Amino acid sequence: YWIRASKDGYLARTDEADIVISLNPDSAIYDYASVKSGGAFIYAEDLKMSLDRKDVSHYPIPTRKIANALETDVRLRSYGANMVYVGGLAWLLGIDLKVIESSLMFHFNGKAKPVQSNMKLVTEAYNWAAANWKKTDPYRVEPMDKTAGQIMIDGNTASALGAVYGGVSFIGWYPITPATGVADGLGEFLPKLRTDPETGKPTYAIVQAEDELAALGMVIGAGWMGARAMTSTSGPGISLMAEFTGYAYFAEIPAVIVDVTRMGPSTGLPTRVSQGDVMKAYFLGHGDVKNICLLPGNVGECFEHGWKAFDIAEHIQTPVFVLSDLDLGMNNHMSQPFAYPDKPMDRGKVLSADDLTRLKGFARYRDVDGDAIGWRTLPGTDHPLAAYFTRGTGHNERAAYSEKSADWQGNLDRLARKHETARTLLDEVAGPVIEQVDGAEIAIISYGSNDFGVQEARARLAKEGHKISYLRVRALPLSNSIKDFVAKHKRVYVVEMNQDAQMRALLQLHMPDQATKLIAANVCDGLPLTAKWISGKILEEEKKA
Amino acid sequence: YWIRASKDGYLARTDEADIVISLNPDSAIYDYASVKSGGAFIYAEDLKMSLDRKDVSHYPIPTRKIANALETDVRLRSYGANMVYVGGLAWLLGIDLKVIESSLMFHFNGKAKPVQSNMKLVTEAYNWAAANWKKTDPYRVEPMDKTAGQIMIDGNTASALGAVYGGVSFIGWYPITPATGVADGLGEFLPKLRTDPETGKPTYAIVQAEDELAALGMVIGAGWMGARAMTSTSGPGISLMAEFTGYAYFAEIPAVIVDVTRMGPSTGLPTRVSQGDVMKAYFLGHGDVKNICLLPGNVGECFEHGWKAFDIAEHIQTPVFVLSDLDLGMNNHMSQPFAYPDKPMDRGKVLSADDLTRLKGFARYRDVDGDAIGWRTLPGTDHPLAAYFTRGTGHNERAAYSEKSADWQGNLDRLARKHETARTLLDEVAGPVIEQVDGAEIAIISYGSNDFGVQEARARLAKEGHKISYLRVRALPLSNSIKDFVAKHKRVYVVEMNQDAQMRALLQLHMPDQATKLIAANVCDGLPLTAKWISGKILEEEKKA
Amino acid sequence: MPGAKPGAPSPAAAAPKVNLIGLEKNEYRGNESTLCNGCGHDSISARIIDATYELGIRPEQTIKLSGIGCSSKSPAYWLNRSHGFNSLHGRMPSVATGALMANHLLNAIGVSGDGDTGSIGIGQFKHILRKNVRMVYIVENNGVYGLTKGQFSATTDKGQELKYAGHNDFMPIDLCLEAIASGCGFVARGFAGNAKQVTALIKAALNHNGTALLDIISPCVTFNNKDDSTKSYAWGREHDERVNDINFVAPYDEVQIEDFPAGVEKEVELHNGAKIVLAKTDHSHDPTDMFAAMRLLAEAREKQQFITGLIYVNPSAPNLSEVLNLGDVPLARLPAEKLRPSAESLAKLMAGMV
Amino acid sequence: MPGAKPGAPSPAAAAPKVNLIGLEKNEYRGNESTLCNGCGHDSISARIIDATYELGIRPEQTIKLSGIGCSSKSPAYWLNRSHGFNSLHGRMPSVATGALMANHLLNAIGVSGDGDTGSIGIGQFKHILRKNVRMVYIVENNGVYGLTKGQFSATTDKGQELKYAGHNDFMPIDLCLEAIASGCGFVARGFAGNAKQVTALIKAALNHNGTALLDIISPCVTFNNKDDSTKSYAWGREHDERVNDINFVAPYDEVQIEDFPAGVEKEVELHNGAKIVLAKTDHSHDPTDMFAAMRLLAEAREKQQFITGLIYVNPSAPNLSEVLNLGDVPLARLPAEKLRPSAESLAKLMAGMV
Ligand SMILES: Cc1ncc(C[n+]2csc(CCOP(=O)(O)OP(=O)(O)O)c2C)c(N)n1
Ligand SMILES: Cc1ncc(C[n+]2csc(CCOP(=O)(O)OP(=O)(O)O)c2C)c(N)n1
Ligand code: SF4
Ligand code: SF4
Ligand SMILES: [Mg+2]
Ligand SMILES: [Mg+2]
Repeated sequence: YWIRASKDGYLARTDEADIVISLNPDSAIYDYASVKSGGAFIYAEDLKMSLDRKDVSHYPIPTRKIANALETDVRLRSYGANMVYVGGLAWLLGIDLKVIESSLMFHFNGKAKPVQSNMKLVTEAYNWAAANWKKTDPYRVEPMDKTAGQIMIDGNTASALGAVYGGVSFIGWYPITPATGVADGLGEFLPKLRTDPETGKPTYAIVQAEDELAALGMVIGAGWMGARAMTSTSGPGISLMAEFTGYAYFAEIPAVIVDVTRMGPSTGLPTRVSQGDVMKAYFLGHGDVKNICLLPGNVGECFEHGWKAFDIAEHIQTPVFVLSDLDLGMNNHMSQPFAYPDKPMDRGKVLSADDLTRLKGFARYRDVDGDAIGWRTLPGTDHPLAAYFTRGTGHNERAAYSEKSADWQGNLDRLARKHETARTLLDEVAGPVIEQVDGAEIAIISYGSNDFGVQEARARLAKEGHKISYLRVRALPLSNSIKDFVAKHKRVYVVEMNQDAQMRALLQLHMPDQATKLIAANVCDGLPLTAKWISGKILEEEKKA
Repeated sequence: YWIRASKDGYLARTDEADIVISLNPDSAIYDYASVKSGGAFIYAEDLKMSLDRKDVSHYPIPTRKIANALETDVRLRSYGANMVYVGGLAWLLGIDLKVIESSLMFHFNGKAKPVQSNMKLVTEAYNWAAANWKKTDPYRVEPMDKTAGQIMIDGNTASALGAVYGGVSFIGWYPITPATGVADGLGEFLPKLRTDPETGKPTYAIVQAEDELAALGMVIGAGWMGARAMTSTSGPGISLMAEFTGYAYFAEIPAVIVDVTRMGPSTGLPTRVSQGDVMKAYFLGHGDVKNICLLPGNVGECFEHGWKAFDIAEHIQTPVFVLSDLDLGMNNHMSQPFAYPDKPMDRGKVLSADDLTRLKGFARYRDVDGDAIGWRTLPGTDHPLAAYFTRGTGHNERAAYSEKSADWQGNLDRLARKHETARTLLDEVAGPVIEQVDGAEIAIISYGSNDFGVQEARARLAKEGHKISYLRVRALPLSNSIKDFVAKHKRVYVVEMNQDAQMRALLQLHMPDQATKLIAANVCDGLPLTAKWISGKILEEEKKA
Repeated sequence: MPGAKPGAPSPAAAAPKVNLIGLEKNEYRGNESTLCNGCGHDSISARIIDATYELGIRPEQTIKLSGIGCSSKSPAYWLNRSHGFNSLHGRMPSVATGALMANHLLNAIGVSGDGDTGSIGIGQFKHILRKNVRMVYIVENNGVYGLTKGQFSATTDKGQELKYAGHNDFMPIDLCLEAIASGCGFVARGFAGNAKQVTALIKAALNHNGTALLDIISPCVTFNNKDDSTKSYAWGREHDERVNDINFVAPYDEVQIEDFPAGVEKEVELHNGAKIVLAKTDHSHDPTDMFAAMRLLAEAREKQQFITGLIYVNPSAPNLSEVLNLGDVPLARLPAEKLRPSAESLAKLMAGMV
Repeated sequence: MPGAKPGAPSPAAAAPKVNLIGLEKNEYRGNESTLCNGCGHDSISARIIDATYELGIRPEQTIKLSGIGCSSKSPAYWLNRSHGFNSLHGRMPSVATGALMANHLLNAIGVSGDGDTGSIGIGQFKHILRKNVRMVYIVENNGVYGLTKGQFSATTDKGQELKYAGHNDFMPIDLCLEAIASGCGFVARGFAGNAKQVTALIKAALNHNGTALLDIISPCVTFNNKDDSTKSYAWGREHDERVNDINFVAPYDEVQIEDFPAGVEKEVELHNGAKIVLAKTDHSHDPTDMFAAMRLLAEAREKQQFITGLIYVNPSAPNLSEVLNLGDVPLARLPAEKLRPSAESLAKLMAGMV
């Protein structure tokens, strides 16, 4: 477990650690090696291994002794050990014990008893360290206002909260690491925030499905009925949702699918991060299917995309993927408090019984408004002309089965125009974040949680005098403004965490005339990108240029 | 149902018909309209509709009367009607009744009774036509030697036969139009050709699975065990096979998947053709997966790829898709008799018990030969060191679970190199078919059954003085020779039957530096491409150029 | 009556020109069927029209769902005024679950086939029964894959020969037995050719407060009508052994009652006060006895016998929307202010996370 | 003995240093388990080692398969000399089917979980049983999703509370009942804590000529070990109501017999001449009576009771490789000349198509 503390506010993973606390003897050797030169290594005094690094400060502590002495409940002793390290670290870095007490207060939301018993351990260890350690490392922490008013939260919880404020009312899901936290978050917040005060009844339904096929099937059924419905999953679930995704795309049914990406192919590494689904989700489903994808880059956007996804899905009448990732989703990140939705809900084009009386009927798939989006009716609408027959087979404008070439081609052409409507809409609600640097010949395009590493890498490179513009993609289909951005630069590095440079491929297809400008800067080793790797990669490529 | 007869041997669909026989009153109006000017329309004399075209020869015939008079069995009367038209057509085109009798003989494989009763009808109708019709159209047929020695067969049967001669021994499948014919063909030929003469036992097993997930799961289990295993399916099945495909790619297990492409997205049009799966099959599976695909262009290649697919799958240790299509698969086509496999079976890298003794063990995923393909052992190999643990999770060279970044990245890098090994192998066994025309500025790249239309279109255009080279892709990953071909031309039209110009996209990713040369010439209306459309499309684009 | 197109007159055509809610029978019809003449599925479509018309079901408050197959095409042939959802092969149950949680006040009629439910769909079938979603689930069971032209399904008789598929070596699964094992509270079997019984079963099913399974033997005249098939008309007529005669009594609809056969013994009350009256035959079967029901089915399967009627009923189990404690306003109809919590609530949450 | 790592000594450790085929017990072990201390799955792994060692199973002629889950990880902890296939979540049955048709002479032990088999995998589970593929199918049933940290599975008790998942409102599915409904010919239930019984059941299962289902209650000490859970050790010990004591008698292996308990009543002969001897308890259950078995299970489920032992057995049904009439050489081992027909045969075919 890594914590990044930087007075400049960088949040990316680093390749080496300043201070390492060795909790698990099995991995102690690796932990020891990961301490950067000049760093500190804290460990249990009975740890058996050679500790011969001269460039590291060593801080042994009798963890077990202290813990077992104070912690009577055996099952809790391992937790006790953690508290011992907290105490030691507090002394080492000069953290006021009051600060620790208050954060324990928050952790055990106010329960006095556990706070006390834990503080006993912390204090004991603090005193022991004070008595026995000699500080030889340079590190200390100071309270700073930089993070004042900021919140700590993981992306899965943020995604769940976003959905709650997006008015989600049906969740069909199936457990899978690292996405389970999204459903857990919904299960935690919906009862609190979405129980109807008047009736005391829930304004939502959560159903754990038997698998991912069923989960998305339920979501599509609910979306068809007019509820805001979502599911959350990861790689293997995405594969299993391929058939239903194509159905929802073709029958034009809103659905939200949060994919907390883990390392694939196949079962891959459920506890490691990657961005290996970005092209796969975009093209998911046999035949000519292209799906909208949102690409949150931080927990704030996990929340924001959490509610926006429903507006987009209902407006465009299609499935919307939100591609979070394991690092963003499962780890805690610091963020400005989330902003309340700045727009009322967009429920899309839905005809009421009165509309139908006025219009004397409707054609489900007719482009009456020129945006290629048809009007739909919800089942249960009390009008003899409300009904239509939803199907995954070829259909005409009135949703009747048709094998006529003109009907088929016409329908696909409209869907293509609808994709353009989506492109425009996404420019407004999730357009690229562009930092154009004057006189910059080179640029970075990236997306998702790579932002942490890219930000820091650009700062490093800027220090070394490299001018580098930056565009962060936040949605698929890709914005046309990206073409202009690329046009302004000679070489554009597409930074991503996958093996096949999937975003680079999508960008090349988006601008064939600039395809050769787009240089892949991708790695796929299961770990979040570090500033060191990104800047190194770019400098290496620049030498070739 | 369309039949193309051309003395130049063209086989593509045409937009208009020379002679139309109206069988189904419901569609009579369309049938009538589809007769080309100067053509002929044959119909039942009691057909109720206005037949006022002056540019068409009309041939009414008392179908029902003749049929019912002779055909006593009510259930067979509708068949009887068909025979009446055969008789009439025979007179009209001057076909010798003996020819018809012999083909009936073939159809009812030699059963005298049905042949007689059918010939009664044919003759009766022939005579009636002779007595009542006056020939006003130009058409006649003559026996020619052009097709001498050629066979008539549909692509699904050809694919099945290919698999039989490829030594397929396990089939796990699930019914779906238009792929069912492949399994039917296997069910017909395997008992005849693959029953062990010594034991009288089958050398194969066919299992109808409960769905496509299970079908591919069975195939992978059998392939892992060392049997040549295959399945056949179409669009929806491809979506359902996504997860297992990724597994087989990552665990490196041979499998053959015949996708007889129909019109998607979703359930789409099960009875219409498309090439909408080509990019989808190549990228099938979440994460960084890329699959080998074969693209037969005629029934001869359906047979050829039918057996080669197994050599490739076992050599590369990966799933191999054979992308046939509805037109190729379900309709009868003329072809040279199939050539017997010119190579012995390639069973790939398999270690025996003796090998293991000699080598003192092995590492399943180690690249010992520099081609990135590891050696495998088959379950049941009698050696204490034979076993390894197959998994879809991250693994090291010895197939043990590993979360180490180096193991993961190293494995994916090897898989990428293996993909290059496949590219080279495919160049040998299914390389592109190139017709380089001297001085040609423009070229066509196409694949699959489009070949019929492209051939004819090129002939037309050549007549009009257009020099056009032609490259037919026969496999993915794409051959590097395609880059050279494109380099030799100014504009290259990628002709295909789908909405998103999927092959064009794959080609652009294959050669970013030439991406803008590749012009999409795609249509997606469910019908096979006609020479008229292709040449029209190219001329239209050329005007813009 | 086999082969009758849904439009054609039916035994209940004697009913008044308009029904309880003032609709004519025409308003319950659908498009003209495109199935083969004589297909059992068309008879069932006609019975669905009869039952919904006679019960005075409101078409606009009813949804129809299906999977993929000839059977699954049939919802286009009835209730044109109801929204329809022709889903994916074997996946109707999940779509129905989501749809009916989003609006739990609607009636739902799902139609599937033996392949759609017994082969690819057995998982979703078992799990929707376990969740007990309130709907009528009709399996139009012909023991064959009709739409794909005659392969074996999971309900094909052991030993059966089919023109293309050859010889079937596997025991058929019994969808009614499967339903009971999964805790389904309304399990019945019918024969498409028996109009009176099928109509009565559909009516009763429409009033069940959970998933009601109707396994209706529905001969495929094109690919599976050999007389030795238990799914053929011939077999059906000869071997139709009714375990009970069922009459449905809607509380608000006395006029529609046909008078009871002699010797009424069992009356089952449904959640809404409606009653099913069962007149036992000599088979004397108690449909509230789960073990009796299982035994009846298991024995029948061994003997390749053909049992019709209401086989098991348990009206008491709560359905999924009750388990989820859903309110009077369907989720799909909640106004924005019920869906999006206040800005204050968010501010408070954020403060707690600082 | 709960928590025992597979390596640890077991009740049968008294057996001779080498077994019938001259292998030591070590040669049946696997990697060190990475599961939680006390996980029931580890006890079952130890029992698999005991049973295969005592029977003298040849590891190289055995394959081990699994889906995804903590349970499905366990094949790495035994029989390191057997090929293993850790497949996809819920899909082990299809892989096993293909593998065992490609080589029907091998022994196969499949391990799955209640989520892997009862939720996502119920369809493949039902269909492999129907096809009757010769293998031992062990469900390590803890009534929870262990690997994903404690969600409800389809076998979770109704009304059970779990730390994260909350309250379960659904009836558990009974995998033994499901197996019987699907025609499985060997259906048994065990409790991971009962070493003697589990070992005996595995031995018997290994000799069954079709799919043998072992539903073994295997407590998850981390996410589902509340004493009120029927899948907990506490419950298991108190409520373990054995329907019969089972002893397996390998025909070639008399030495291994433990002497029979008094009052032997039923002897079931397996295809290979091996016998299972059943000593009835007061429950007096006849495992060859399908209806008795179904009733026993249905009643037990109602009462949330806990029945262990051999519940149903029918050794006679042919397995899939027999139905497919496979020969003595496995398909995977046929030489090229058996696989590719002659050039003449093709020429003849082509001539016929001209
Ligand atoms: C995923 C998928 N696989 C296969 C098919 C092809 N298919 C369509 S209907 C059908 C079976 C229909 O049989 P059944 O459910 O019994 O319906 P019936 O036609 O007999 O009424 C199949 C296999 C499909 N549409 N989708
Ligand atoms: C397609 C897919 N969906 C979800 C998951 C995540 N997952 C892994 S194991 C598991 C459930 C395991 O439960 P069970 O089968 O009971 O095994 P246990 O861990 O309890 O032994 C799930 C949902 C997955 N690996 N693949
Ligand atoms: S094929 Fe069979 S099931 Fe399909 S419509 Fe015809 S009769 Fe009915
Ligand atoms: S979580 Fe439960 S099932 Fe998984 S290893 Fe731990 S105790 Fe066993
Ligand atoms: Mg059927
Ligand atoms: Mg479990």
